[in-house]
Amino acid sequence: MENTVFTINNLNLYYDQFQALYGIDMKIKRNEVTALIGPSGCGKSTFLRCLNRMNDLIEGCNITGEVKFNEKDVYMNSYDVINLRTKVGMVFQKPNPFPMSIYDNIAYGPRCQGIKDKKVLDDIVKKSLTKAALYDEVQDRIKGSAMSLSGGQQQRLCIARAIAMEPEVILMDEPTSALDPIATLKIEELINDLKKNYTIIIVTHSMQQAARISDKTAFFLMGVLIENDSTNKIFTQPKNKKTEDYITGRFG
Amino acid sequence: MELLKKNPFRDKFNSKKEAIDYFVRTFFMISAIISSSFIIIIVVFIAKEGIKPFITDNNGIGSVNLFSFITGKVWLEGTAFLSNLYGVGFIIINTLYISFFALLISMPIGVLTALFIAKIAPKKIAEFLRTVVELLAAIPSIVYGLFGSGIILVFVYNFAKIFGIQSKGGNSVLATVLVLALMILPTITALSEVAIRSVRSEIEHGSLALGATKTQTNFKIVLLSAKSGIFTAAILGVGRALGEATAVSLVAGNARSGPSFGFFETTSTLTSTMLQGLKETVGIDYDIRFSVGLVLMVVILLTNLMLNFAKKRVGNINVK
Amino acid sequence: MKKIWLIVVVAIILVGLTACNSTEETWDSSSNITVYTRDTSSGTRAGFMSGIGFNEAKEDDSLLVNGFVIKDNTGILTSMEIDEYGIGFISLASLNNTVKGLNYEGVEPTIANVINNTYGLKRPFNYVIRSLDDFENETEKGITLAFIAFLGTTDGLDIIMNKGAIPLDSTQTWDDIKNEYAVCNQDNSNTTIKIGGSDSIEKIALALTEAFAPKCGDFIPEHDHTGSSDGFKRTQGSEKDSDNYKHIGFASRPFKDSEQGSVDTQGQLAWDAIVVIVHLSNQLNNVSAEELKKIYNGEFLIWNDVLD
Amino acid sequence: MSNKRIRIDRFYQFMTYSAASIAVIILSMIIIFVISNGSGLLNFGLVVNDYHAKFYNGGIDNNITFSQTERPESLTSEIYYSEKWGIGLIEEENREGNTIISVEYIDIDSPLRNMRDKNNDNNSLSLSEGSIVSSIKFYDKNSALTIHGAEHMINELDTSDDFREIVYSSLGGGVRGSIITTLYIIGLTLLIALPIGIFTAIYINEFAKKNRVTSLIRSMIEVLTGVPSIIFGLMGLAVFVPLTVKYTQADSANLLSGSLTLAVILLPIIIRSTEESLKVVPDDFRTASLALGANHTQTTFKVVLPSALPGIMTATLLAIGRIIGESAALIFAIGTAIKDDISIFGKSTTLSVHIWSLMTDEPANIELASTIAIIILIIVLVLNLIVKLIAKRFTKNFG
Repeated sequence: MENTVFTINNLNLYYDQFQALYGIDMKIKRNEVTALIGPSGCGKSTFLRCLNRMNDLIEGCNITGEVKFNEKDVYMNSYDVINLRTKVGMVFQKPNPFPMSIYDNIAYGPRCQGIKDKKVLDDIVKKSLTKAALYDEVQDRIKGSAMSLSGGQQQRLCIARAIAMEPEVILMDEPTSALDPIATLKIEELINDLKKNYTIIIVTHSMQQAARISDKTAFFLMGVLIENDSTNKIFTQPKNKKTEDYITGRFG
Repeated sequence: MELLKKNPFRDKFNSKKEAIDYFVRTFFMISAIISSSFIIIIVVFIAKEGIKPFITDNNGIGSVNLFSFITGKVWLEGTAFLSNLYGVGFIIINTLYISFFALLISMPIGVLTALFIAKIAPKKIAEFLRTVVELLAAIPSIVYGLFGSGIILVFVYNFAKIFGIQSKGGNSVLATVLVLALMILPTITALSEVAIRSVRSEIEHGSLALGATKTQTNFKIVLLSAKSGIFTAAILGVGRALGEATAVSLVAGNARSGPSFGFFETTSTLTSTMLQGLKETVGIDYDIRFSVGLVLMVVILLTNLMLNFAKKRVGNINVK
Repeated sequence: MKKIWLIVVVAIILVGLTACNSTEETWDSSSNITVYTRDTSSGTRAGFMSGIGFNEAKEDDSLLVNGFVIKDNTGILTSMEIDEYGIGFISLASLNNTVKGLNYEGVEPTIANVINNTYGLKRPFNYVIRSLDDFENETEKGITLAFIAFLGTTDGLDIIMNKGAIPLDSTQTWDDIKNEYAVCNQDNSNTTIKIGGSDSIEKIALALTEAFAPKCGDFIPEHDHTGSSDGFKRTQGSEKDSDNYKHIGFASRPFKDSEQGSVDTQGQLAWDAIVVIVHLSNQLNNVSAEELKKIYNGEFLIWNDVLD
Repeated sequence: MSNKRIRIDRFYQFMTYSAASIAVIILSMIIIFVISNGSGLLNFGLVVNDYHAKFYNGGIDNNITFSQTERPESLTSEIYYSEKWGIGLIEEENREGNTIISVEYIDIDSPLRNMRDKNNDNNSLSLSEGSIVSSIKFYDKNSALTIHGAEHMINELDTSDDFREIVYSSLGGGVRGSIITTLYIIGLTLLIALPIGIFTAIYINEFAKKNRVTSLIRSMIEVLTGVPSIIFGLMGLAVFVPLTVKYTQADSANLLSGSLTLAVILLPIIIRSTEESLKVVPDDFRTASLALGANHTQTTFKVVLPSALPGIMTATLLAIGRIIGESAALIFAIGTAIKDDISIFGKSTTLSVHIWSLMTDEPANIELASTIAIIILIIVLVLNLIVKLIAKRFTKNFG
């Protein structure tokens, strides 16, 4: 299997007149955790949303350049965006479980794909919940409302929901920013577990978090990719002055 | 919201802000009490008039038997002003039957139209449709009645003919259902649209990110998340259907016995019965119409309770 | 749920298609008669039922044939445009060429025939005023009395006739008697006279007051017509001192026993003829009281019963 | 995407589109119905004219000079002309759909230009073009009436040398009074119902504890939604009419009592929609505001309320619709007296009660009723645009 999942070439993104991303070139490797860091408004979330074309939903959003997923440009006209999103899952900043049962939340994605067999679904739900380290906590109320879970549980449910689709990549947009430290820790442990099987791209505000969980780190500033290297390098010997300023806390 | 709770009954306020808070809250509470007290005034007023036929001897005619009134299959056995043999059992069933079908037609059309306006249509078309719906909400019910007797009756009459049925000039359950469905459509659409529009976009994005199509998201997630508001729309819609009189009396045929289940039979509703001749009658024949009003209030109350119960169930427990 | 939606959508489309295809058929005399009537509180109904000798059914629906339809005046008229096999009755003033008005006992329903008393199906239009002691002041009383007198003059009759009702007979003109009503020579533009009662008479009453106001010091007529029963109720009955009291009330039916005031406060101003109507394609041209009674009580169920 | 999924997707899409188009089709059918019935009568005069026609009674003296003017060429063949009196009459239809005879031409020398006012000896009257002649009364023969037609009236005039009285009037049937009343009532009712309704919604949603009393209040308001309007009307008659008579200068049912009644009808609608939109405002906003030291009141007015504005706007629009469309309640709470001079403390009718009274006539005037329905639609449309414009301003200010 090819080792590079995403190849981004000269990606520019505009909201109407405003340019949010400038000529991004980047490669993302399989089964690695890539952290995207940078100050607020630097374009890291926008960049993340380019990878599963969630920016399509924003009016007036224009994109030039290439985003190749498994060697195919996802912005080609003929590209099946629905298929892309099943292969590239996403977890959002705020836990956003659907107002239905835990079971239905997880079965939602597979059902949308047309899977109806109860046994298959049961299996998927159990597997996903186990992978998301949630099964033990919720197994006795799996038919209960997802809204009754705690924030951390909800976020893990959202991860389980994404896993249920058996994606290759999971995009995480500041998944722990709305959670307390204990819940955050659990998610981080989970991410460490998951990277064996999945490629994870995570946007985070916390440099400690990036340092703890990621293999690669990319630093964004004002819509420009300043530096992209292994996490160790970025945090110990950054090549760029701006990166150094940022990680040493001189701004941002 | 628990954060906001504070004890209002303190001996003195710690600051001016708290004092203002206290007074504003009291003022708002008074508003709420005023709003809710009207139902008491109405119930007392209707009950006072409506109970009369059952507890007085109605100037020698004799008191109306409550049980046979509630279960009766004929509106009035005998001569008005001289008989006490009133019955509304069949009218209650007719009313519920008609309202159910009106809702059955209106809900899907209204909700889907609301979905179209809120999520699918381009902005300009959405704005246009919204205005159309608001306009229709303002058309007096008598004009709907006019439309009903001018267009829907003809349509139902010819429609029945296709099946070889000779309907009563179109005056029928079907015509009434159609007119009511039309009348509650704007209400349902407008309120559902508000509910759908206020579904958080994160939830929608969550669904899209899972590889659901836009349509799947709209049907499985958006409608589901808006269900509380949609139920509210249904409750208001049913309320209007149950309470509508003028238009109904123009197309129902005002059957005096029943119940009528056939789609081409004439029928009658509680309101149309109540309104019929209200201004022309005196004595028991006048008072009994308030008893009908009382029955109507009870029916509406029970329907509301049922729908609210359903709404709570739907709101709490998993639904597919 | 989804399936129900689908069914509804398909049904509506189907219905829409089929409605376009319906064709006019010839009139079939073996069809059932659909009976239309006003409700029991209607003056027209009372006039009709007593006219055809079916007095018991004036206020009793349970004597009528099964499956009758209750509608108002306009409703019956428009229904008879649609329903080929219906029969109903309306006020002569409402008759137009969209329906067929039947001869009654061989007499054509025209104003002339009502006036010469050959057309028998009719009802009275009555008025009632407050008891003479109940007026708040002399001006109101004077104008009210003058108005009642005006109703009986040829000038009043002309207006009644213009509005399609059938006036009583008179030879006096307003000019002949106006000197008896001195109140009309003063300026009455601050006096409001409240008029109510039957809404069938509203148009006539409105025309009468509009024409009479300039003749009587430009008093202000306030019309609030809510039904025949309110005619008596709000002038001499239970609501005569309420906020809705009236100076003059009208009733489109005879006053009931419970609605009798003193003689000088009540009277008739006109007749209204009642016409039996059917669909234009109906073969029937003439109908008798007896036949009508049999139609309405259910002895005649199909049109052949009447035609034979 | 699999073919099956695409098919299912298409099916759902089709349903949405067809539902929306069905809604649009039936709704536009109603509008087309109203317009096709009523557009014939729609003109500027209808909107500005009085409802009540002004009547005149003209008489002539014995020694008059007749006009004896030849028929002017300009008169079309439908006009009946009398050389002797110099007058041309035509049959037209008035707003009630009845035939009327109106003066199409009157000669400068016509004796009818200089008549005695029978109601005021000091006055003289001049018949003018556009007046409606309802009858001409003679001394020695039957009166010539509208129902006999214009030709008959001219013939009768030609064969007479004098007459006792000519009754003519302005064209009545205008709806100016009803339009003004409607606007008054909309204003008054919103003034009463909006604050109470919005405050109640805020109280229930923001201030009240979640206890039995609150849920009782809520369900009491909910039940109010189902009460048929005719019962509201009867309540208005029993409660608000005596109340307003006692404390204001009104002497019977009046606009104020009607507005109060309507306000009660609107309360549940306003409360419901406002509540729905309050629920949508995220709790974070409230907490954030409170955390900044704002008190509960400030939070409510500065943060919660502006976010709920769109919902309140929908509520207002629905409310306006309901006010304009309501007739059953108002028939009892104000009455059906159609007036030209409007006072808050007097009776008069809104447009929909005007329609109601046209429809209960025998025969009913469907055409004019539809015309008024068009006027209602136009008013609603204009108010709709105004409210939306105001709301836009508001949301801009609040960002």
